[in-house]
Amino acid sequence: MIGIEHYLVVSSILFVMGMLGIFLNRKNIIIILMAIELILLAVNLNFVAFSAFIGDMTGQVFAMFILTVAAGEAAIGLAILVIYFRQRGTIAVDDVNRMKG
Amino acid sequence: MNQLDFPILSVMMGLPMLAAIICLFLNAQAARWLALATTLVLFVLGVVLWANYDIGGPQWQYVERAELFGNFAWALGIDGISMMLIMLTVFLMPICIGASWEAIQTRVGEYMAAFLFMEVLMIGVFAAQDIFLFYILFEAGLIPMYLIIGIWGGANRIYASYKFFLYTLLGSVVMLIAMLWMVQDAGTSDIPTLLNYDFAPEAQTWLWLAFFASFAVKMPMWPVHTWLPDAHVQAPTAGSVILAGVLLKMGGYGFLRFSLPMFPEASEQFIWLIFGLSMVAVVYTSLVALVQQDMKKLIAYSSVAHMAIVTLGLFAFNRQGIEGSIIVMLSHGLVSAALFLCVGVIYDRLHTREISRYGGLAINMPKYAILFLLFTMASIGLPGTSGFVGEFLSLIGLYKVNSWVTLVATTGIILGAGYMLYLYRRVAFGELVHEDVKAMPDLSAREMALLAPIAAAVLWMGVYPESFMAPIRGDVGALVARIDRAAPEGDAHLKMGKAKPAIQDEAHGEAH
Amino acid sequence: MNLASSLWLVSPELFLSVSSLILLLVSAWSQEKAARLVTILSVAALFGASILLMVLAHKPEFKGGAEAFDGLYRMDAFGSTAKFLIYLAAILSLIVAPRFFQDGGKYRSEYPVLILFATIGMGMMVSATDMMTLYIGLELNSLSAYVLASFIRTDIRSSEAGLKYFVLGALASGMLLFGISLVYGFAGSTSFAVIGETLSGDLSTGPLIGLVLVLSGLAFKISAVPFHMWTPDVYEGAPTPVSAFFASAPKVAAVALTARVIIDAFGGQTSAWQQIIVFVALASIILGAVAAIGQQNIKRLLAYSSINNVGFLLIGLATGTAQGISAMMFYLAIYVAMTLGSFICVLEMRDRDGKPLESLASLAGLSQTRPGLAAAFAVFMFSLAGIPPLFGFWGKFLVFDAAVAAGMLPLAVIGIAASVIGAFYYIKVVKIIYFDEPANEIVVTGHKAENILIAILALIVSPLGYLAIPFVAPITAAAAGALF
Amino acid sequence: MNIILIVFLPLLAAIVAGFGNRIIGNVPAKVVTTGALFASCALSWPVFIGFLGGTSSAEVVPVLTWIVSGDLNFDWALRVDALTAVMLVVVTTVSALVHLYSWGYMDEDPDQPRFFAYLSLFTFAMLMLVTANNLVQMFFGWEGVGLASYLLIGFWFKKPSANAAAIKAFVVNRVGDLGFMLGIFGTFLVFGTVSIPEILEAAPAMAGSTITFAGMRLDTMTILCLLLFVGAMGKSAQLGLHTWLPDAMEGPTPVSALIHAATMVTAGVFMVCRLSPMFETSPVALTVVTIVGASTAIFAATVGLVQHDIKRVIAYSTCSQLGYMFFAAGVGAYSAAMFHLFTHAFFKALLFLGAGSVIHAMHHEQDMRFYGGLRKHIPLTFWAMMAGTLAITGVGIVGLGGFAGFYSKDAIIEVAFASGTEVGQFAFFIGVLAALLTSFYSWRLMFLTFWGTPRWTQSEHIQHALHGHHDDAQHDTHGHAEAGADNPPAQEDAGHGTAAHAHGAEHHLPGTGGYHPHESPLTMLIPLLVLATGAVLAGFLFHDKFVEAAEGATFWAGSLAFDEHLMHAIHEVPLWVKLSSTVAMLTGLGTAIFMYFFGKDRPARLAATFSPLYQFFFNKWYFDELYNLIFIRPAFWLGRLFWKTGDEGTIDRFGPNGIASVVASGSGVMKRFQSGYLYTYALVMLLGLAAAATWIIVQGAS
Amino acid sequence: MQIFAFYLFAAIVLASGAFCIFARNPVHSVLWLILAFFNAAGLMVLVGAEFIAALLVIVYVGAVAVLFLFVVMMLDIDFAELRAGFMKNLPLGLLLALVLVVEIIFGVGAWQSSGMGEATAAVGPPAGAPSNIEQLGALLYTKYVFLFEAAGMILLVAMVGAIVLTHRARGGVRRQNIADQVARRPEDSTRNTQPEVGKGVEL
Repeated sequence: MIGIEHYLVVSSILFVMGMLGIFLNRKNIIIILMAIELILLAVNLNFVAFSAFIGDMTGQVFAMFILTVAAGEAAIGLAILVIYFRQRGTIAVDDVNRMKG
Repeated sequence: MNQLDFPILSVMMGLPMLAAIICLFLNAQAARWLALATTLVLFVLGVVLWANYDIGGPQWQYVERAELFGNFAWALGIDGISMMLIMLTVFLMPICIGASWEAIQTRVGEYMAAFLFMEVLMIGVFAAQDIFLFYILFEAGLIPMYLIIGIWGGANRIYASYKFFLYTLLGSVVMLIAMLWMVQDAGTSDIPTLLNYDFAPEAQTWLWLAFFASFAVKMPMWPVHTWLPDAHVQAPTAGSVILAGVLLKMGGYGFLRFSLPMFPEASEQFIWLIFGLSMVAVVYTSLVALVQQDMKKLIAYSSVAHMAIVTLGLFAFNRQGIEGSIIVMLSHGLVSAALFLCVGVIYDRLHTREISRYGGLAINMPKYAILFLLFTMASIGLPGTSGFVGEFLSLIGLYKVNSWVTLVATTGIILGAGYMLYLYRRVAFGELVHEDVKAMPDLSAREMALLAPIAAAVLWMGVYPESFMAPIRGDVGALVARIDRAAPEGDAHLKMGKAKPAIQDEAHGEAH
Repeated sequence: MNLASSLWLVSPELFLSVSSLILLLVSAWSQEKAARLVTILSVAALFGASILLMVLAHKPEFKGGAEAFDGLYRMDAFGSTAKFLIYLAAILSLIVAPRFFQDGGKYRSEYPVLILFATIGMGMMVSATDMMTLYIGLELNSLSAYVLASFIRTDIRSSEAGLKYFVLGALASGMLLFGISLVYGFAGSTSFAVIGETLSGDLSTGPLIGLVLVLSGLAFKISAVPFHMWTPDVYEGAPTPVSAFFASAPKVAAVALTARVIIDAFGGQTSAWQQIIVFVALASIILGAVAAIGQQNIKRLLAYSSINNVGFLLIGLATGTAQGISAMMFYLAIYVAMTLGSFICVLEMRDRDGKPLESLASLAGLSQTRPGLAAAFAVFMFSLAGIPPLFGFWGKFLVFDAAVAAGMLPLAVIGIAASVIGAFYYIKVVKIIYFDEPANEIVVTGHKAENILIAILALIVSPLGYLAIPFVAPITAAAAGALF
Repeated sequence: MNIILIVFLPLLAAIVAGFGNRIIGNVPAKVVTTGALFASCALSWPVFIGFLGGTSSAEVVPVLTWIVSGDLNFDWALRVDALTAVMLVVVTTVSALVHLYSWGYMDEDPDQPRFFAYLSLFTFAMLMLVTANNLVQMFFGWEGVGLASYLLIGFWFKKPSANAAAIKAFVVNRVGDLGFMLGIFGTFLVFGTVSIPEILEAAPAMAGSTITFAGMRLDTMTILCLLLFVGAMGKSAQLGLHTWLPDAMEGPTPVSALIHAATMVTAGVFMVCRLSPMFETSPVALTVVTIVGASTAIFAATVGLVQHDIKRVIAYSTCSQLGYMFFAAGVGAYSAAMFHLFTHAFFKALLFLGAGSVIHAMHHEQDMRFYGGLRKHIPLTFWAMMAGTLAITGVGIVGLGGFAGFYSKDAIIEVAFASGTEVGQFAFFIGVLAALLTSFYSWRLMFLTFWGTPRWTQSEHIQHALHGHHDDAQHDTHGHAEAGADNPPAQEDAGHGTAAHAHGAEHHLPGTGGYHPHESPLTMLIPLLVLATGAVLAGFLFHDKFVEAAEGATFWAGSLAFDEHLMHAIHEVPLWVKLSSTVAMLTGLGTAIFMYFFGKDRPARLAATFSPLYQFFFNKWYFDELYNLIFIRPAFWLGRLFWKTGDEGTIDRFGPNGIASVVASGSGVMKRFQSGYLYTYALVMLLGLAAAATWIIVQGAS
Repeated sequence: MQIFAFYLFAAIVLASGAFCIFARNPVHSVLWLILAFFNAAGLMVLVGAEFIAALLVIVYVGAVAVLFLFVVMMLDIDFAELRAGFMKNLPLGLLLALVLVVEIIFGVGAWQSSGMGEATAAVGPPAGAPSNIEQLGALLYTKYVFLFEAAGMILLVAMVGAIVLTHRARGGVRRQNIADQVARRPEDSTRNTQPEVGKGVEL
């Protein structure tokens, strides 16, 4: 029998991996967006697992909302990325530093 | 309500506030006249205040109280000490306006507004009976002074204004925390009530330190005095006058009103600190004053030394010391103000404060030389001038507590004579070597009108200080009674000898 | 709790939703031409929502607060107060917007609609009593905000601001969600009340880590250190009215939301979050103050100023007492006035070509070229610095009073001492305005609406503001009371 | 109330003359002040005579409340008793005469009203001092005379040396005042009052008590008396605090006569006498007084031996005489001290005014090396000076009588012997030795000035006068007299050599350079005459009243501690003691004659032989150099150190500026952290998260 | 069986997640992401959340991932230029991540002991209970209806936002205006000219 800890460990690792993806990545902002999706996936996994192990549907409802929001987020993120690319001609993470200090 | 049946203190705060706002919208000349008129009216009101003050009457007079919100009240009221300081304020304000009459040519309306606003705050600080009201007014003074130094100040005004603002702000913010704690502990923000509230001794320590941080900077005490020379040097003449004349007194007033009566035990506990710093201040700043090349800086440093006498007297815990300190505050308010005016007079003519640029002024400016001499002597503490009365009383009070400290503090009278006379010599004596100095005219009627009243007050206070001491007597008495339980034992330990002086005693005495 | 009463309780949000949908249609129909009209209608809608809010708040049956949708949503004095502030802030950022965008010909009617959407989201945030409502509200607000930040799509800085805001915001909401999931897992519910009941006493590390994650996510929203990094960049890059909006409304929402989460859901875990909040508060105060010193861009400076002020707000929150929350709410109200005033002043900074100026240097000598604006700016700066007698002092006074009352003396002392560092850069602005020689870069544009707004806000934060205390204090007290 | 008039008339006059200055003009100012002084004087003498005749008794006239602070309260009040009366006549008489004298002496000065105002102001302050009924009023007078002295020394304020001297006088006096003030403080602490009569009454009871002062356990009365005595030392220029007095000669000569000879400098003596019952309670203090007095007497005399400047010689002489007064007081003979004070006032004022007359005649040349042979040119001055010299050297015959100094000085010397203590013996010997030296330098002065051949040509002042550089505005001694003082010893009495060289000059009287000194105007001569009378007669007339055991006790009537036994013991001293001072005087005279009449190079040779000693004396025992080295230069050095290294280098650097730069660099660090890169931002967020999580786990674990 | 499936899915999820992040080519990353989603859906099925799993596949793989792919292709990034270097504080980052992982795992490891675990012994829907999708639906349209609508609003915002940001009116685009076309009269579009001889027609 797989205990919930297993799920939680998987989602934890996935979560942290998503974070790593955000701040280790220097190549491409799209990768960062994907990393965000990974984080959300980890969260969903968590919710579903908890929901199942507790026997409470709230978690799954929450996961559904997260999915919805994630979709919206992806749309907006990509839209911003597109206009940024139009202005700047690049989406390399290293180049996104017009403003600093 | 009070003996006048109208809220005179509120009027004294409201009037200049109103005038300040109007000034903002007036042209230069109108602003000058309005400011002068307002300050004169306030002076008259101050005289009314004094004339109707019931010496020996209730401790708090002219009390007004309007509950605002929470434990916050528009509570005003004065005792004798406050009244004398208010008098000092309203006395100096017209002089400040007069001193700026010609020296200030830019943004006159704003300038006058800033000064009038200052006046509101100063009167308020001395009249506030609500501890938070006090704090607000105490702190608010930073804004106009910051602007006065920064806009109308000298070459290095930016640095000076920053230093002034941040130094004093840093000093006083912690006091706010202490006040909050006190009010929570005592359940009231009413100063007269707090004056008689006994805080736990352990708490007193911290509260005292918090208040000390604020007042020590404001005084200023060594080593947190370094803002003062800069601020003074850069401020316009009237700014220096009000800074030295009144603002520094807020520190002393704070010690008097808060630190001592509210935390007697802690005050006793920290006597060593006060004494130590003050002793250093007397010697240190006097020596520094000796080598200054800039007149205002010299007077600024001398202020530090004088203020050290104030703290010493206050923490003597006895009547002479405290009354003396109050008189020193009043006297220094007059004398240093006058000295700054004296500097201003010649600064207006030559636009430099460099001492070496002057010399021989006694030749072409005899009236100026006389008045300057009078104020120099008053600063030195010549008997017959106000400076002496205060210094003498503070030190005599201090001696009851500690002779060592008195010994060191009294060296201040030597050093004070040294640097002030050295200044006077370089400015007024000697030959007229500079052509431009030769061309300087003597005091104008306006300048005479500024300096003469101060001179009169200085002599009055020196010859018949009773006028100034009578109103404060009862309040000092109350204070002394309050702090008596913590009063330190003197270090004299007088022990009566045998009826006939024994030979051993003499030998003993000689051995030392 | 039937559906009708629930709907009645969420009527401000409903009203705004319907309005925004209609306005969206209007704007879609009429392209750019109706932008002004849409703006005015949006303002009207927000006014309408405010009135609904007041009506609700004064309905006797909802006096003590009422729950809607099975405890997902709660209408109470706390939420209403926060919402009222949010609406006000939104109204102001709407009023000043058209001129800003129009000068560049970039104003579009989606702007007011997005503001409305964001406002709905914020309304949900402050009324949320369930993690799910919280999340939906937050995201509704955030998504609108991302778009708003990059609203001038032809401006590289605007799009960069949007990008940064988005990426970091998504990361933060990831943290928040993960935290919520942990809390849910350990409490078995997403309702604050249930969480509060379940998670009491000694906790295992799981929910505590969940708590930390939730707090981190919220800290991002209120731009508290160390989750503040986006703030300067976004405030600088975003269009100025948007920056003004970001600095005011969402901050109110997020702070209020945080307060509710902390008190309602984690009220039993004071020891766990208190020290974190204390640390975050102090770090925000100090960092906000120190980092602002070297700034040359006024919007960036105001961003750091907002970080700094958030620190003070959090002091009120850290106490965890009704007094602290009440102080925090009051501070928020004053803060909104101060910060909006400052931003509108920045909006007034135009050069001869009508291009917005943002550098501190261009403020030089403003007091001689535009004395009124200069005075207002100085008032805002001194007020932000918390110098009495300006009203900004009162906010600080209240939070420190609360901190002292809660026995958090070291916090109070360090916090207030650090405020002096903050004063440094505020008075530096005043110095530039008053002491420096005029740069004559800023020309008189004399936009009546802006001038009136500046005047009103300046009067509010001037000492006259104290007159409002007797009216505002009971409201904030009631608001805080609603949480306990 | 006469006393009020006596005291306040001069003040009034000073105000009128001072503030009226240019408005009322020279003559009215002079008339007002001089008139006021003569009026005061005229009112004072009856008071004195009243006490002499025993018809008056002590009284206190209150004027105004001054300070009331708890148990410390005192008024402005004027006390008149025998002691005061003595001082009153001394002060008003000398002052009135000096005022008159100044008409002539200051005739050419453009700033006369100011001068007269200062003089009157001084007189007022001095009168306040002597009439003080409490220590604080005495201190008021004390400082008031200090102020007047400062103003008068610096009267020619364009002269740097005068300014320096003025400041020096004030500051050195302040050192003394420090002691005085501490003394007052201590007195108040011990007795709870500053009223002099109350203190004196309570003092005996305090004898033997102990007190802690500055961490030391001391006999109460000793420390109080010593502190007060420090004040007296400052004012009376006693050894250690004497350095200002010679420099004070920068002031106009009438000032020197009035302030620095007759009145102000004796304030210290007056104070000791006034407080004599207090001093009586402390043998240690008295011993100190005696030793200091005796040391000063001998020290000043040695320095006086070798000075060139005529006023400086007299100044050191004053110093020395003050020493006499102190050791008289120290051995308990306060009346003798007062007596000497009284006679000294006459003859020393006379000497100064005479010297002033000489200076006036010699066109403001003060260096005796450029005098000589003046006897015939200014005979009246000469005779007046002669009277003064005879008085100061104490010429007289034991048992028959003599000049004023003979009575007073001999009384002191004898009483010192008679006191029977070891210190008394010491003082006695010193006194005799000093008398010898006094005689020598006084006669040296006379011989150099009035005898011999003129040596005027070398004087710049004379040259000025001759060549028309007649600078009316400023009668300053342009530096060269100063420079002369610093010259090597070989030039000692260089005038002799000059005289020898000028021997061949035939067209004028040798050495005169054609300059004709003229006798001073009448306004100057009348005071000389009056004072000469005093110098001749004062001793004889008042000796009995002042110092005779029985009469003295009646006269003083308790206003000072009068030890009848001691005063009686004077008559018991052996004859050799009585003669010793006369012998000393004659020896001094003989030596002076030997040195300055025969063998003109003797002084120079002597100086060369004892070069180190001569140098030592000539440079005033190097006191100025020493003080410069240990006080003044360190003060400036420390001031600069504190300012630059302390205030700017430490407090500001590590305080405000330090904090500012720390904050600024912190700002820089934060700006660098705010790199603009997304990954940095994310990293910081993650760091925060990790830190919080770690903290909470650690906290949960503990 | 279940255990095997779990480990398989878990391993693939983690591995594809890692590849997604570390792949040099963004297109590959998207593909790895899709794989991760599939396997995550698998994990969800294992605990009985079929509807969510399906949704994941539909929404993510069907829409989001494709959107990603679309943008990646559209932006036409020069992959060669993309720097592949990791930041210099990689060790710090990894350490941090490790710490965080350990902490979170440490935290969630306490779940069993927290009392929550005993509430349900068995995973998955009890027999006879309504299906997963039914339960969800029941909740969604009753208790969570408000949030459901709000979620719709979020999607609307996303849509509006995407349009506002990326939509641009291109110059030179001809639009059909029916009203204009209908209202067109011959006289508007034709004109009669009388060219002079030899001048011809201007074209």
